[in-house]
Amino acid sequence: MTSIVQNFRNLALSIKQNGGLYRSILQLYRVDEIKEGEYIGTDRNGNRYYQNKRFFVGRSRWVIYNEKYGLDYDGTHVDPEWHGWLHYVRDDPPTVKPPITYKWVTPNPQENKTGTPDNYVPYSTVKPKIEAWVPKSNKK
Amino acid sequence: MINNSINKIIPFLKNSPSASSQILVRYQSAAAAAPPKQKKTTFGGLKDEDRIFTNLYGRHDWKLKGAMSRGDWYKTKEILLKGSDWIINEVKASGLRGRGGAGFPSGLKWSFMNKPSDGRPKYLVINADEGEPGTCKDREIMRHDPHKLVEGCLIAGRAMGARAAYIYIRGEFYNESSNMQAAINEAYKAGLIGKNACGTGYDFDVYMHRGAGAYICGEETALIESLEGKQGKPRLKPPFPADIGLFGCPTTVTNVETVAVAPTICRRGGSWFASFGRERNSGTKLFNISGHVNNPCTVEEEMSIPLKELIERHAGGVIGGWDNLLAIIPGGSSVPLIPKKTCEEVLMDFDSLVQAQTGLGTAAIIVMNKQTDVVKAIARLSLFYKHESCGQCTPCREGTVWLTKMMDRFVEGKARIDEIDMIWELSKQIEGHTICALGDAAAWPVQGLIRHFRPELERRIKEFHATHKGHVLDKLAKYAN
Amino acid sequence: MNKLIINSSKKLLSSSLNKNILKSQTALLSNVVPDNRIEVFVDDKPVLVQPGVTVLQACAEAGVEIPRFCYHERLAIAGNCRMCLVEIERTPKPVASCAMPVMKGMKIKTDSPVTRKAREGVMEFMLVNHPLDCPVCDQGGECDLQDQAMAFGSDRSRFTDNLFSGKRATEDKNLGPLVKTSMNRCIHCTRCVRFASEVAGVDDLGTTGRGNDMQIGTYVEKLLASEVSGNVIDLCPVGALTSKPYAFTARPWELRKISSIDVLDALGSNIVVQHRAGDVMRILPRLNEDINEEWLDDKARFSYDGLRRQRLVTPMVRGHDGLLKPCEWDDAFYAIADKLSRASGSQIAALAGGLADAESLVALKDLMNRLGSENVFVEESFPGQASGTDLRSNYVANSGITNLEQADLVLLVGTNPRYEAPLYNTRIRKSLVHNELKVALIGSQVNLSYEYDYLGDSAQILEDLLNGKHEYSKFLAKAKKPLIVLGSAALQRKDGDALLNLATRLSEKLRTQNGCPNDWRVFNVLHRWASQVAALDIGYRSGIEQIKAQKPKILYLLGADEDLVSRVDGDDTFIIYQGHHGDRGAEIADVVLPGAAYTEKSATYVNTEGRAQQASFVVAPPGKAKEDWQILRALSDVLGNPLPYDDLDALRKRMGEVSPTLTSYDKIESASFLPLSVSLSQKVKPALSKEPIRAWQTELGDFYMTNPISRASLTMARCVQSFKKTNEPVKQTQANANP
Amino acid sequence: MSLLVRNFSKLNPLGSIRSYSEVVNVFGRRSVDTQAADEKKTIATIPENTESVKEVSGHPEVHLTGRLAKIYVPPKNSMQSGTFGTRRWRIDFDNRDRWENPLMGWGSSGDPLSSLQPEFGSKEDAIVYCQRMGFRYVVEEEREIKRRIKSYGANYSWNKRTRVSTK
Repeated sequence: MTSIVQNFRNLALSIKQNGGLYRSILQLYRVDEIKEGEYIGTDRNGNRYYQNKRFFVGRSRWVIYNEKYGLDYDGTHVDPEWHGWLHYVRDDPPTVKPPITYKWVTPNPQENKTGTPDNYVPYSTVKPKIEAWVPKSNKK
Repeated sequence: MINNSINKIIPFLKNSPSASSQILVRYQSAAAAAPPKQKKTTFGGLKDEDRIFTNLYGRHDWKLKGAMSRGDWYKTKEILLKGSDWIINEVKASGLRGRGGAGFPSGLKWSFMNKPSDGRPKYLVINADEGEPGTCKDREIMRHDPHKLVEGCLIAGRAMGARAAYIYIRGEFYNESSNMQAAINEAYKAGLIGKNACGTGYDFDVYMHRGAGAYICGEETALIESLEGKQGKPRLKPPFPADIGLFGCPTTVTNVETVAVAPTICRRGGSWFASFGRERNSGTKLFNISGHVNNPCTVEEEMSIPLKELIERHAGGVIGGWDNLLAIIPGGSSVPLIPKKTCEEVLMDFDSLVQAQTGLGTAAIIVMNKQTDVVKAIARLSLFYKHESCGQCTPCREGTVWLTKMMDRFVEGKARIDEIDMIWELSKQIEGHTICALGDAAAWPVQGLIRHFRPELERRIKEFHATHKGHVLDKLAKYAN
Repeated sequence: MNKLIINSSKKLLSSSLNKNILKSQTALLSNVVPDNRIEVFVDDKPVLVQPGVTVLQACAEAGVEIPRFCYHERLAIAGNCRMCLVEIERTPKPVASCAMPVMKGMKIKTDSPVTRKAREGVMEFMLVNHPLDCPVCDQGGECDLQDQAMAFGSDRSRFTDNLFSGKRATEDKNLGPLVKTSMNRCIHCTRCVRFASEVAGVDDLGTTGRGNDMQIGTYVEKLLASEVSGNVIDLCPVGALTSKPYAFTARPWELRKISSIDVLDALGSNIVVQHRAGDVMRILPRLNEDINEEWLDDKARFSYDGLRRQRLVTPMVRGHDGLLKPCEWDDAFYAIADKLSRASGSQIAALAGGLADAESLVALKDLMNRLGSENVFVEESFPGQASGTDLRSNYVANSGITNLEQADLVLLVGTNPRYEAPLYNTRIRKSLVHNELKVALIGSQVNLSYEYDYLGDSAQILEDLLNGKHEYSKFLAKAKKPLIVLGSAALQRKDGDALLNLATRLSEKLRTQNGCPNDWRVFNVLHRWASQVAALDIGYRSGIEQIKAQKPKILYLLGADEDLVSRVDGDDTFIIYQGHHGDRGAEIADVVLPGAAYTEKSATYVNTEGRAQQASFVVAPPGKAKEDWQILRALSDVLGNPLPYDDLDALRKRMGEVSPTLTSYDKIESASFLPLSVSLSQKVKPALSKEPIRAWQTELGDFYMTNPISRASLTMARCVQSFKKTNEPVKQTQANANP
Repeated sequence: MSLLVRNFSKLNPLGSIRSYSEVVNVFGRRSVDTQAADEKKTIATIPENTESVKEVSGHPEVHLTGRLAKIYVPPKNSMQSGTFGTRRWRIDFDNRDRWENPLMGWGSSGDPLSSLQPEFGSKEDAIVYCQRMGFRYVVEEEREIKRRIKSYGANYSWNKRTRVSTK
C-alpha cells in the first residue's frame, strides 16, 4: 500500500523536478524516462548530472543532455571529467573532487564524428601494389 | 690400380641380411667358380734366365744400346710382320691377365679392337698413372727399362691396329717421364717407331702425356677424359672404350706392365709364359713389398708364389719375425686386408686371393706388423679415397666423406657398437652403385677391417665409453634404431 | 573454337584404358618403321621400343617412371646422380637406367628389393649434405628431392656425424640479377652446366674442385650472360638455383596457375602465369613441343614486375594548362567525341603497336572504318610494293618453328635471332648440335652462341646468292631442306622491298631447284612483335611516313610506344593513346585510355609462324583500366556508332570473318602463295641500298628492355645494369685499341 | 520422349558403362606414387546420356551457362621432372576476377568454380561431364610427346657436335 503511494509521490516529484507536466512529457519523449534525483552538477557542455541512490547501481546516476543537442545526443557528449563519475569509476563528482589535470589532457574534448563528414577514415600505409604512371610533363 | 674395368670381373655383392652370408656370396666370380686342374704344385723361385725385366734395379744402361744388349727390339720386325692375329693368339696362349688390378685376359681385350674399321683411327693408351698406394712397379719399368714399354706399345698397337699410343704418365713421375721420353726419342731416331716402324710399313706414333696428379685418372675412362683435356671424371660403361674411347675413337687402355711383357711373350712364346704360375693365373709378375718388412723391394716372381715365401725370400721377412705379423694388404690399398692366419697359406695369384676375400690388385703387398694401429691405417686409406674421389657421382662423393668421418671416430672409439654394422651397410651402399670402381675401392678396405678386426673396433668403443661417461653418443643411443 | 569442340562420339572405350599404350606407340616411333622395334620387359610387362633408347625411356613407355635427378629429357645424359639405378636380370649390379641402352629381351625390374635398396642408399647420400632448410627454401613444395625422398628414401636419419662435423658448407655464387644461388643445397646433378653449354650455348657454368669439394660455378664470379638463363631455375631439381625476383614472395601451393602465352617476342611461347590474390607472382614456361619446348627466355620470364609499374590506371585528359589530368571514362570519351565530331574520316588515323591483340585490332579497324577512315597502320613497317602484305606467305615464318629441326641449312638475313627470338635461336642451336645443321648469316656479325658462316653485311650478297655468283651459292644449291629467315628489322630499311623481293625469289629458286619435299617451305620472316602477323592478317598497313605526310587531325595510338610519332610531327594533332603502360605514347597523348596488359585479358595473338593462340585473363586490369576491345566498343557507343559485338564470342566471330586464321587456334594454315608472290615481285625492281645490314640488337644488354612492359620492369633494368657493369672494362680497352 | 531416349541409351552397351569421374580439389594433391597400379581403376560410373543434372548440382545458374570449360591434359610442370600430373584429363574454367579483401588483405573471389578442377580418365568422360552440367566447353587435344633417342656415347662422339665441352 505504501509502495503505491510512494510511487505516486516519486512520479509527482519527477514531474516537479522536470519542470511541470508539459516539460516532463517532452523529457519522456526525448529520453524515454523521467526520474527524480539529486542534481549533482553541470559540465562544460551544459549536460546536467543527477543521482538518486534509491535506484539500483547502474541506474542511480544519469545525465540529461543539454537541450541544444535535441535528439542527437551521444555518449561522447559527456565530459571526460564527468565520465568517471557517471560510470562509477569515481565516487565523487568533479564538483566535489576535481580530477587531476595533466599536460597531455586535451582541454577541448571532441564528440564522436562518426556519420558526419568529419568522421575518421583509416588509411593504408602499405605501398600500392600497382604503381600508377605520372606523366613526366606533369612533374615539371 | 683401379683401371681395366674392375667391375666387369668382380661381381656385385647382394645385400644380404647377415654378414656371414655376404662373405659367402662375395667374389663368386666366373673365374673362381670351378678351379681348373693344376699341372704344377709348387711355385716361386723364378730363375734369372726367366726374368723379363732384367734391368729392374737400374744396374745397367737403360738407353737403347743397353736395352738392345738385353734383347729388346730383337727381331721386332718379324713379330710385327706375323700380323695381329698371331700376336693376339700368342698373348691368348700365354694366359696373360691385365696387370693393372682387374686382371682381365689381355688377349681377349686386345681382340675387341680387331673389328673392321669405320673410318675412325684406333688408339692404344698406356696407363702409367700409377697412383695406388703401395704400388711401385710401373715406375721401375719406365725408369730402368723404358724400351720394353716402347716396344710393347708397338707390338700391342700392331695387334689391335692402333694408329698411335698415348702413354699417360703420372705427373709426379718426373724422372720416369724423362727417361721414357728419351727412350721414345731414341726409338724414333732409330726408326723403330714413327713412320714405317721397324721397316714394316706400319706407321705408329708414341706420345707421352703427363698427368696432374689425380688418382682417379688411373681409371681408364677418366684417363681418357684427362687425355682429351677435360676433368678426369670417369665415363659410364657402356659404351666401352673399345667402342668409343679417346677422342671418340676405339681405344684400349692397358697397364704398363701388361704391355711391357708382350714383346718377351712374343719372342719366347706364349707357352713359355704360361708355364709359370697356376692355370689361368700364369706368368711372372712384379711384386712390390712394402711396410713392416726388413727389406722392402720390387721383385719379379712367378705367379702363385705363396705370400709367406715371397716375403721371407725377397723382403727379408716381417720385422720382428713372422709371428709379429698382424695383417697384410696383398694388392694395393683398394683391396681388403687379410689377417696373419690367411697370409700363411694364401698364394699370390688372382684366384687364390679372391678365395681369401681379397684380390691381387696390383700385387702391392703392404705388410703390417703388430706395432700397427690397424684402424688408423684403414682410416688413413679412407681419407685417401675421400681426397681422390672425383665428385661426379653421388654415392662416392658423399659416401667416401661419410666413411672417413666414421673411421676417424672409430680410431678413438668415439662411436656406438651398432655403428659398426652401419658403416658396413654404408660401404655396401657405395659399392656397386658408382660409375667407376673407386667407390668399390673405398668400401673394401673398410669391409676388410670389419671382417677381420671387429673385436678390436668393439674394444676401442667400449674403452671410450668407459672413460667418457655421459658423452653425447649415449644420448643418441636412445634414438638409434 | 567450334572446330575444337568434339561431340560425344561412340568410339569411347579405347582411350581411357589404353592411353599409355597408345602414347607409347606414337611417341618414339612416329617416323620410324615399326618393324625393327625390340621387346623388353619392364616389371614382366612386355614393351616394344625402338633400339637404342635407354632403359629409362623404355620404362617411361611402359608407364613406369624412374626417379631421377641428373637426367633430363632435353639435355645430354650425365648418369651421375645414380638415382635411376634399376636391377636388370643377369647383371651383377644395378645399372644407371638413364644411360643404359636397351637390349633385346632385357628384363628390367623397377621395384625389386635391389632397386629399392639402391635408391634408398643413393637418396641417403644425397641428403647427408643437403641442408634441412625446406621451410625457407623457395623450391619447397615443388622440389624433386623432397618428393623423391618421400617416395624412395628411408624413414629415419642416421646422420650421427652431423653432431660432430656438420654438413658441407659451400659459398653462394653471384650469377647476376636473375638467378639466386644457395649452393649448400646443390646435389651436383650438373643439369645447369649441361643446359648452359648445350642449349644456351654459353660455357659459363662448370664444376671446380673434386670429391666432396666439387662446386658448380662460373670459375670466376661473373654474370650468367645468357638470354635464356632463367631456365636453370626450372632445371635445378633442388633449391640451389632459384629465381631472384621471386625469392621469398610466394609458395607454389598458394599460387593459382593460368595457362597463357607470352607476347614479349613474336614466338608466342606458352607460359603459365601464376598469381596470388590478383598479383602476378611469377611466369613459368609451359611445355609445347611446337614452339618453346620447355624453355622460356629471360624477358618473358622475369619482366612480370613491369606489369605493376608505370601503369595507366585511370583515363586522363590534357587540360587547358597542358597537363594530363585523371578523369572518369565519360569525360575522356566525350573529349574524344567532341574532337571526332569535328573531323572528317580522312583526317583520322590509327597506329597500332607491337603488343596489341587481334581483338582490339579488329575492333579498332572496324571503328575507324565506321568513322570513314581507312588509315589504320602498324608501327612495324612491312614492304608494301609488289604483293607485300596481300599474300600471307610473304610475312610469316612459313616453315614453322619445328621444321628447323629438319632443315640442313639456315640462311639468316638481317636478324639476330638470339635476342629477337631467343627460343627460335635455341631451336636452331638444337638442330645444329644434333642434326649437323649449317647456318649462314648476312648482317651484323653477332654472337649467335654457335658457329656459323658469316657472309658479310652487304645487301648485295643476297643478290649474288640469287644469281649464283657468290661462293656460298654452292652450299645453298646442295641443301636439300634449306631455310631462309629474313629478320623483320631488315625490312625497316629503305630497301626493305628489295630485300623481301630477293629473299622470296631466292627461296623459291631453292625450293624448286634443290628438290625439296613438296610440303617444304623455304621462306620465313622472323618478326619482332607479337601483334604484327595478326595486324597484317587483319589488313593493317605499314607506313609511318604516310601518317606523317597526312598530318591527321586525330591520331589514335593503340599501344604504339616505339617513338615513331612525336609531337613535332603534328603539333595540332589530337592524339589518343590507348594502352597499359605510361611510356612514350602516353607522354604525347591528349587523351589517355587505360587498357589491359597481356595477363589481364583474354586475347588472341598470332605468332611469327602464323599460329593463333589465346592469352588468358589472369588478373583484373588495375584501377579503372578495361580490356581493350571493351574500350573501343564503349567509345563507339559514345560516338553513336556502336560496333556490332557485345561480348567476346561475337567479336571472335567477327574476327573469323575478317580472317579465319585468327580463330583457328593452335593451327598453322599453310600458305603456299610464294610462287605467285615471286611472279608479282619480278615486275618490281627496287634498288638495293649500299648501307650495311645491321642487326636490331647486337649484345645481351639490348635484349632486356624492348617494349613498354620490359621497360617498366625493375628486374630488366637490373639486368641491363649488371650487363653494362660486366662489359665496361672490355669496351674501354676496345676503345683504346681502336681510337 | 525424353524417358524413351534415356532408356534407349541405357540399352547401349557402350553408353551404359562409363569410367570414373573423380573430383579432386586443387589443394588435395595426391602423394607421389610412380607405380600407380590402380591408376585406371574405375572409381565411379556416370551415365552417358545427356540428361542434365545442372538443376540439382547446386551451382548458381550464372556459373553454369556463362562459363567456358577447357578440357585438356596438363603439361609437365617445368619445375619438376615428375609426370604424374599429366596422366589425366582435367577441366579448367575460365578465370574470373579476384580481389584483395579490404579488411584483411586476403585473396577473395566470387567464383565458386575457381577451386574446382575435376579430373577424368578420358576426354570423352570430361565432355559428358560438361554436357550433363551444362557447361560450354573447349577441348585442347593432347600433345604428342616427342622423345629423342638419346645415347650416352654421343657425349664423346668424335665428329658430332653433341660432344661435351664443359663439365
